[in-house]
Amino acid sequence: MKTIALEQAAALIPDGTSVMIGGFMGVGTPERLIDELVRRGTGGLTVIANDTAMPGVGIGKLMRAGLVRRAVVSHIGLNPETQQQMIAGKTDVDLVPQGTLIERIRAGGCGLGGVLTETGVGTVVEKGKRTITLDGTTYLVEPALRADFALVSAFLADYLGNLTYALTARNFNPVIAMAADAVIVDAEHIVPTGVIPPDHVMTPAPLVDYLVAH
Amino acid sequence: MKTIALEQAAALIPDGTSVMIGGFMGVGTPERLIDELVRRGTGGLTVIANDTAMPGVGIGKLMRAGLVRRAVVSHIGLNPETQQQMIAGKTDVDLVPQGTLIERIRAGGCGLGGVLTETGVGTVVEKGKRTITLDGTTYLVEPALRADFALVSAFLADYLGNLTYALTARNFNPVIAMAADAVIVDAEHIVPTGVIPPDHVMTPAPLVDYLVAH
Amino acid sequence: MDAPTLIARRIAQELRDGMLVNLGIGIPTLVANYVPAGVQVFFQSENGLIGTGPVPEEGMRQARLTDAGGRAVTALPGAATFDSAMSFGLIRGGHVDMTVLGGLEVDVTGRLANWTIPGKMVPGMGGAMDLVSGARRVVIAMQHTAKGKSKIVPRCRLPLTSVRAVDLVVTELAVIAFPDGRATLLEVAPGVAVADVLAATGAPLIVRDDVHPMPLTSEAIS
Amino acid sequence: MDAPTLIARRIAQELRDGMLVNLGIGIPTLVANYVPAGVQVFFQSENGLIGTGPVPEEGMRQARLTDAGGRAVTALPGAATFDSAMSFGLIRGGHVDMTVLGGLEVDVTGRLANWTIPGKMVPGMGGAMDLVSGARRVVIAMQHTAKGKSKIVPRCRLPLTSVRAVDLVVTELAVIAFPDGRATLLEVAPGVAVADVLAATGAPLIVRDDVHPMPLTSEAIS
Repeated sequence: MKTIALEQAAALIPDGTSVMIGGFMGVGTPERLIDELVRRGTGGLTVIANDTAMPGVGIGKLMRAGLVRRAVVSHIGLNPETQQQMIAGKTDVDLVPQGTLIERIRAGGCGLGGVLTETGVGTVVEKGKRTITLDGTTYLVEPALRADFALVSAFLADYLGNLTYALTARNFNPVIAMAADAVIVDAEHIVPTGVIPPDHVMTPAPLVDYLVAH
Repeated sequence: MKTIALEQAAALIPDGTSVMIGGFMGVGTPERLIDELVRRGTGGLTVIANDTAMPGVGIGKLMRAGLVRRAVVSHIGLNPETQQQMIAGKTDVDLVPQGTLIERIRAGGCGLGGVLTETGVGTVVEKGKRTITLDGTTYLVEPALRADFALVSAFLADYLGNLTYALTARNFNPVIAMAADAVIVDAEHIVPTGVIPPDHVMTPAPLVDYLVAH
Repeated sequence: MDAPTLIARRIAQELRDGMLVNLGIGIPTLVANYVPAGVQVFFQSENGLIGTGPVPEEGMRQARLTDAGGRAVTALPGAATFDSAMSFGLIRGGHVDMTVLGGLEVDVTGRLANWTIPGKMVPGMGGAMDLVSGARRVVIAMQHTAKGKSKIVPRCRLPLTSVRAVDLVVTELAVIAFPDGRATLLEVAPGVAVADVLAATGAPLIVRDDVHPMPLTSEAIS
Repeated sequence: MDAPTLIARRIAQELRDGMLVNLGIGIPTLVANYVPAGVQVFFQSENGLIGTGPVPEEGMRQARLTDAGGRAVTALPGAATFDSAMSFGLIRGGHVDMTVLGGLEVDVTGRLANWTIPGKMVPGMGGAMDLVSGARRVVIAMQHTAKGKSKIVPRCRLPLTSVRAVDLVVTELAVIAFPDGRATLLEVAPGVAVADVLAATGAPLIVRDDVHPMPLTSEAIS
């Protein structure tokens, strides 16, 4: 794990790359990293996240700045700007059922090729997908999903990079922290090693590549 | 969640049923429940667990008492009695790679039909299995696994049934607690509701059906 | 009593002690206000919380504690938080005993459309497809009609949420279930006649001999 | 220096700062004793621990803190514990930078057999298949021969652990890698000639021009 300045962290991310971003309607999103990407104008991004939050909040800032070429998300209902960009053809939006999305990311992070789920069978979600029948039940084959970068918002990070998350800000964060080639963490508090008891660690240190300095 | 006496808890489990049991080489196994099953002589069991521990320890007690008709496990190397019973045809032993076993149980608990893994491709584990090729990589289709009962060993349980596990005694416990029709928990300590902070709960209360009384 | 209140009070009658319940946005959220006395249920927010409590008092808001709509909530003693993989493991795995969701259309076999109106409203399905596919019991809370048109339809024209039939539909006029895959009128709202329900419903309903008035929980205390 | 010590000291040279490393039972366990100075690695026990430390002192044993062999261990400051699904997510997901495992046979293409001798030893594969399929780098620590017979073989006769080739084999005689899928001699042990290695190896080895003596870490301090 390397400690890195905010500006350097954002500079790691080139235009046109894929980024998984933690958060659920803006809660648990690494706002400082988002702000810095907006400041730099890093564009053409593929964003993989639960949602695009609200206009001007969290991932909504990336949307408003026109930096997102493709969004793989479960929900854009609270962000009319995303809907407008989708209709205008500026942003491709892949809508994925939330449970399928998080499970595809988990599969990507856990070295599984994918998972079998009944969610979406017989709906538009099935379109173009392979199905498999086991014991008389038909499942969609939902392939693993990975990204170049994961932007993670943590509550505590220790000097080694062990992380905890607080309350409902956990959401996608620990799952994306396993599924990207480079994991960049912004933590609310940096604490000495040993402050987080082993049983409370939610993301073990070896998963973290970069911790944004305070 | 019902609080139940040890004797009543074990009496819920009939002969010939399937039971998932927590523990890794005897660490994190609900010993009191095992002892009571041995005392009752509940037989013909299908045991799904990481291993059969050592002779006379944890699941090794069920083996020694001749109560296990079938074991679905990843390892029996430290229990020669299991190996002897396998060779004698008293116990059928299905050996499953450990990562595949825990993932199949997780799939069972999480409503997935199964997972796709490269583990075992081209080995004896592939025998009789379906494979699927995604983007040029071949995976085994490993189906979900569930049981009639899960016997869980926890460290703390609160009055509602929220659970925590300690150190390496966690292992299979939180995963099996999602994958059985009835979940029976033996906890080292029973504590008032609120003692376990929300972020530290490892198994949420609604998953627990029975808590063995102290 | 307005329609949302009536619907919420009727659905609250379905709650049983110890249930894990997921409430959607809109009318479903109101169900939490009418939990019957002596019944303790766990409410799940799919963003990662069991034990969701009411809106916090002034000055007690915590930015990292919200419901699935992003609104500040409280957590009750004994609450548990977890990541999204666990949250949907609970949902798909049948651990959620009941979900209450809104509906745009329900067809006569119980199939639901509730997540999109192509070309008009494309919010994404969020957790709706997983909830309808995975929860043990799916209850739909919706007005009987929209712009004068029945939301109970012979066949959904809007994209389906799941091929799995819902268990119960509660409107301000009626309670409808789908035994053997056929829409069946079980109850009518106070003061509503069976004929009124049939007139407002744009699809054939089987009428049980024992159709009776909706039981309702008491008014909310707060 | 005995064979296990030599092998462990050579493999310890493969450790890099910040690596997550999983050590199997037997010779692999010894590698932890020879971590080079200035290198900090995380050791994973697949039963659910990162930050595995040495055996506890007398009287400091904790029954709920063990390694994958069920032996009492300690945990270093900054250790993390987790369930088996996470543990194997780390292993299969390529988060384990290196695993060191024992071997029964390795063939000339690098394929490993290390988990069973049918009819004789059927312990189960435990985590071995996942480790060999999923770890970024797989290093085999084994004696060059067993009962006078080479463990490097033209083709494994024992059941394979994985079809994935291992990266490195370290024995008391040699270090062998598998570039382009062909067993290639890279290094010889101190005092061992290339001819000695070839004589002890029951399969053809490509001999690189730059074969050199094994680098070894210092003796363990403790």
